[in-house]
Amino acid sequence: MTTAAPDTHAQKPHLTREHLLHLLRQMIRVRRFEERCVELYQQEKIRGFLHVYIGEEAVAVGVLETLEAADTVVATYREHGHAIIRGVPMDAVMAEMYGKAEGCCLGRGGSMHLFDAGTRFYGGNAIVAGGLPLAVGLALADRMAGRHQVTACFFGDGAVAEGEFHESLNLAELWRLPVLFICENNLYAMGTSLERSQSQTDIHLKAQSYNLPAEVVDGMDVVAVEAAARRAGAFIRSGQGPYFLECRTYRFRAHSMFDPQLYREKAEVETWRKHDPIDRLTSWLRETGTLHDVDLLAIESDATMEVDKSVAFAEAGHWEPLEQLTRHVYTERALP
Amino acid sequence: MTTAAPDTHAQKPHLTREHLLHLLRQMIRVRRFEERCVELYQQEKIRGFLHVYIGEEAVAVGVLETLEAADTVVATYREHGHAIIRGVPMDAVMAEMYGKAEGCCLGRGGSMHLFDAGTRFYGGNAIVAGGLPLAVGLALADRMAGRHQVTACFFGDGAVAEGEFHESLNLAELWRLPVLFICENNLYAMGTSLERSQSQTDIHLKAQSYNLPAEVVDGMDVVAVEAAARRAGAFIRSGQGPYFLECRTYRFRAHSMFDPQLYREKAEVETWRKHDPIDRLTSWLRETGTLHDVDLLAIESDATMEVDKSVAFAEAGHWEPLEQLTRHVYTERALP
Amino acid sequence: MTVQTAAAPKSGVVGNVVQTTYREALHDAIREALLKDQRVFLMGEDVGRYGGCYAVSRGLLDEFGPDRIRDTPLSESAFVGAGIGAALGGMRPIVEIMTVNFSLLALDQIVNNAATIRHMSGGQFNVPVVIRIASGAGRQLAAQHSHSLENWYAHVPGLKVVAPATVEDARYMLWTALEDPDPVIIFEHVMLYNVTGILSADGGPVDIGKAVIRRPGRDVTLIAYGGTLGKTLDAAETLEADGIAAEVIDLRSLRPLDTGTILRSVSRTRRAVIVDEGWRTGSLAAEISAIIMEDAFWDLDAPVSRVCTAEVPIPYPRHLEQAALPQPAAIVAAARATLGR
Amino acid sequence: MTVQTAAAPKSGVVGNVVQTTYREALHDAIREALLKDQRVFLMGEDVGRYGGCYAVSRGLLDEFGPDRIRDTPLSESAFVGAGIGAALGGMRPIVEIMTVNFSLLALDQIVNNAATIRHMSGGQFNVPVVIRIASGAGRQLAAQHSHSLENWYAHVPGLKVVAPATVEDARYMLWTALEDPDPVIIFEHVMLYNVTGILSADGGPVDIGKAVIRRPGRDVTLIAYGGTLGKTLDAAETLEADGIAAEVIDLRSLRPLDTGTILRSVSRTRRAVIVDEGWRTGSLAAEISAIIMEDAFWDLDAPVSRVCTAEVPIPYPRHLEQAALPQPAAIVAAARATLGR
Ligand SMILES: Cc1ncc(C[n+]2csc(CCOP(=O)(O)OP(=O)(O)O)c2C)c(N)n1
Ligand SMILES: Cc1ncc(C[n+]2csc(CCOP(=O)(O)OP(=O)(O)O)c2C)c(N)n1
Ligand SMILES: [Mg+2]
Ligand SMILES: [Mg+2]
Repeated sequence: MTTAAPDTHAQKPHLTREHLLHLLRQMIRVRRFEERCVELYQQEKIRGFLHVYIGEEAVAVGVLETLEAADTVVATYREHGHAIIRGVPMDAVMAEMYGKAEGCCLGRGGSMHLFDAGTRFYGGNAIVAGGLPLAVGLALADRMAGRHQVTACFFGDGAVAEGEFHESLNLAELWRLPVLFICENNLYAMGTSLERSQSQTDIHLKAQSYNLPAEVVDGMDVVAVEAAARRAGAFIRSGQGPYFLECRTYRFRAHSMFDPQLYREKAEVETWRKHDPIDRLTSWLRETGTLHDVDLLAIESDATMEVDKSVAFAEAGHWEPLEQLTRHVYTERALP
Repeated sequence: MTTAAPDTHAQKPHLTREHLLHLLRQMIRVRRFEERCVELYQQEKIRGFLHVYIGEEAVAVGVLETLEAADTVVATYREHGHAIIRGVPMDAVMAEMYGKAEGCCLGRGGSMHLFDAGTRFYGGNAIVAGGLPLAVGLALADRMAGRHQVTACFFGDGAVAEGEFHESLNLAELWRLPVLFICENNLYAMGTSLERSQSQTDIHLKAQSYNLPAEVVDGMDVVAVEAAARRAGAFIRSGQGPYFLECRTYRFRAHSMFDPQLYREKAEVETWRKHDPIDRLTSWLRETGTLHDVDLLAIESDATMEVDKSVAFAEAGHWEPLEQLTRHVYTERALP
Repeated sequence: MTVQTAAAPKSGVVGNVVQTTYREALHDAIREALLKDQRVFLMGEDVGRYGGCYAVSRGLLDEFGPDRIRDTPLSESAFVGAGIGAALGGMRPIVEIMTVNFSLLALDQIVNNAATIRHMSGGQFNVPVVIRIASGAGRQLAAQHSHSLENWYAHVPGLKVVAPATVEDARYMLWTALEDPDPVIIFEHVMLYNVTGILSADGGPVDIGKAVIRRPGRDVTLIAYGGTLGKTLDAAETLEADGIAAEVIDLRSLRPLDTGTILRSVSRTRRAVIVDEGWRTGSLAAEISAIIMEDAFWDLDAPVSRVCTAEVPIPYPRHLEQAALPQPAAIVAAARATLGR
Repeated sequence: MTVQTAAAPKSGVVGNVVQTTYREALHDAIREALLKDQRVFLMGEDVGRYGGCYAVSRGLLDEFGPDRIRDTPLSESAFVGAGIGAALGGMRPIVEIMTVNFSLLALDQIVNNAATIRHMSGGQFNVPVVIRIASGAGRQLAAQHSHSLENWYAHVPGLKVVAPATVEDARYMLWTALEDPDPVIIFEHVMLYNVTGILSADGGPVDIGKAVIRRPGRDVTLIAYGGTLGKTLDAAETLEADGIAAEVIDLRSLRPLDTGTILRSVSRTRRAVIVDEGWRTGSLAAEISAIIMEDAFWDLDAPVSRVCTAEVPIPYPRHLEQAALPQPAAIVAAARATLGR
């Protein structure tokens, strides 16, 4: 059941030139940021686990484009893109990758745990599927408080096998909570391909078994993702309950910096690279004469400058003093 | 998808008079046993939680009738009937209810934890849905050892909401393991009705979303249950993987001895009582002239005698000595 | 057994007293919170129509409706996680987990999310959720329904853990817990629900971080909490008959531990026995023994000893169950042993 | 850091030695088990095609095929439960849980089933499953991937828990664990995988129930296990330079604890420091301190002390992470303090 929500204006993406260039710019910002992160990892400036989103940017960009300021985001450990697109300043994200006190979490979280109160960005979660119950609860709070907001919850295809996925989808639909579930189906959970992890590989069909509207989208097409997210958002905001998007995508890089990628063929990766969401939008915009070399040059140089600046910011940042080690475990209360 | 397995002889219940009377006898044995348990609970001979199966006997009797000695059973805390029908001696079950050393688990388990190695009865599990992963593993062991056996796993409608249900169904179908899942859908999980616990109340549809064959059966009709279980068994034994039966049934009594039943109407209970599986089979057999008063009298008096004998056995049993308190935590190994 | 409720540290106690049960005290506390603060709601399995597994919330559904008395499916991970999420979203959820064994299904949410989000976010987000968990043995519920895992929770930075042992604490700890900006776990021992006690009808919120001396004494310090407090007071009475004046400390807060109260008492009595229904190895009692070792070693006249549960999954038959659990006789014997009698 | 492998108690050690890593030692142990016993199989997330999250099982899929090197979906509860079920069904599964934090999702199966079935069934069924869990901090993986919850598992009757700290134990504990009729949890500290050590190439199965003295000494007993053994040996060397002869005990088995070895050593040295990467409150170190309190109190010349992890979810930046963890300098200081220096 691919429930088509009523075709109101709000749901139509605004395919103006300006908007399309904006989408492109957003994807490129994330791409350049993460490419730099990989370099910085090799230089040992960034440590721990680093999971990049390269190849999947259209999903976060398309979905987050449709959110409002009062909406909520819950993401995974592969969430740099989500944070940046949601509006967390790139400087603060990069400083967090370094573990500096200027980071969006004072450096305490690192790559897998980006949080930002200002943009209602509730993490960053390194437990696969661990964010789903949180998203259900955040949406429950909105519902009980009478706020008509969306909680957008991102997770991977691997998360679908977890019990928390099942329990959360059921609860969200049972209580008709305003959650937008976005499955970033990149066909692999680390080295485990979808057909080795799911008896039903069409994830949106699985979602439909909870009775919620679910559809599959080409996750390499940012415009398609945005359109689907608008449909979903309209449905959710109208109070009808949760909505599920399966975005078919692919990660071009290794799962993390430790992954030798023994489990997939180079050729498969190459095939998917042909669907690079950035190239695809770029070509289309060029073909339609919407994008000119100078536009792209400007976008690219802006992105590079922004990334450079974030690196400089992170480099200039300082380490939290050791004396503060045990802070932020409990709320420090002002004496009454 | 209600997959109809090929209609071989093995799948047809043998509707001989003898067989039908046998089914009736089995249901009556369980009923009388549990009615006595309720009395014994009131006399404080049985303690802890006591969950009776009164009203649901057709499910266990119909399914277990189709199993072979080498098959495996995994059940819940509402499992007296399953144990008795599977062949655990009623004496040993009653002694276990008393907590006596002559019980099938030396009295250590009690009502919720009946186990029996001789009949491959792997419990008795007081964690809702906790038996499902075990059943998957037992079936995996059979598969890996090349044994073509069935693991029958019973659980309630409440268990369907648990993550362990989801993970287990997926794993069983993904690996095509020989598990027979039997959902005893009695419409309530304690005081929570199905529509307040599931966004999709047709449980077999939910099961189908894992791609395994699933069907719904009238769980108050022992013959229908047996027929369905035979179809399921044939499918599983042919190596095609798991099978799911949703048996629609009803518990006539409270959830446990502590339950004031605030959550359902007396009228609802009365309506369901009209479908009592024992009365139903009895009437049908009478109508077709298969059952005469003397037969029923014999069955009833045999059952009463067996129950009486089990009570006498339990009463005569002894308490395990206190010195043995910490036994059976680890395997005691003979010195080499 | 009637647990005497000595004065718990709290503000604004005046006026008349009533006799009540631990169950009613919890009920009244939840009801008061629901009345006081619109952000408060109760969520868990069978809290509504069934009236609560231990009948604590009976009647509340009628008064507050299904939105605020929220029956959940059997999905411990999701509804506890949803409680954490709702707390992040500005609500003040009271989440009930029927029995501590089932909380194992929700531990990922509690340990990996509730306890860490404040820290991981560099202090941006806090999680004001209250989780009520029934625990303990004594009802012959056997190996899968009788655990005491308070010590596991008390191990985790980011959580606070309390164990009301008296009707007073059952009545007044909840509100303090709800006012706490961080996650608070409340352990209710299943044998306490029917216990009666005296309650000041107009008590105010209590301090949940402090231990309290339920019975003063000078010869030996007996340290207990939750379900073992009553047995420990019984033991103290037996000891008194023998001329041994035992001081009884009710820990009340299991994380943070009120080490000051413990150490001051032990430094006076020079002897201690810790009574804990957890299995002995790795018990909370071990932590308290280690703390006394570290900070009051030179004051001790005898080794600190522990009375804990035998290392066996709780057996069903009453005689074995009772033999597995800490009992007054064992407490008395341990206390005597510290005095060489 | 190269951990010296002093003689572990085992049978049949003869012949030549090889240099190897902890990772290779584990790999070889698994491979040997798969070759020896057809009932053995390895199951877990990414153990096959990916080669294991920490590359322990790389190559095994090619050799043994997908039936015996079994990649699972992300379903910790189901695949751990399936391991328990398969063990009940006669197999000898080795289940791998990538990181101890994820084991929270499987705790219901481990605690409510694996640890209890033998008891609940009155001894009819036993559960010969082996569960390997990576644990510990040091790789800057932050608050959700750095726990040390060995003490939780060590609390549970029905489980056995071991922590190989040397390549020798990594190589030879597995087979003993597989021969054990009861569930055995093996903790592998993530910082050990790359550690190299010397191994007797033809060692036999080791006794997994015994602690071992990795370094003899007479002045103070340092007690460690798993990831803290190396740091403790480093501390002992520093102490030696100052003329303090520290005895270092490697617990090896966390449940049951080899209290005999601990008590004999402490009775000789009269001082003890316990080093444990768990958070201090409710740590395994607390249990050991309590045991020494109970059984060697009169032999002590100073209070037993603990060097544990600070009470904070592990922070990401290296300097804070390292500050949170037990370090040789803190061990040295604690040991000195017991000697009043
Ligand atoms: C509960 C849990 N189990 C295992 C892991 C280890 N792990 C981290 S990411 C990952 C793969 C997740 O795949 P998917 O959900 O598809 O997301 P993707 O990485 O493809 O974006 C695994 C197994 C984890 N973090 N949490
Ligand atoms: C994990 C878990 N959560 C809660 C409980 C408490 N409990 C015991 S039985 C039950 C209801 C189960 O309902 P269902 O699965 O439909 O089985 P039924 O009792 O109807 O046969 C509940 C909530 C439990 N035993 N285990
Ligand atoms: Mg994926
Ligand atoms: Mg039911």
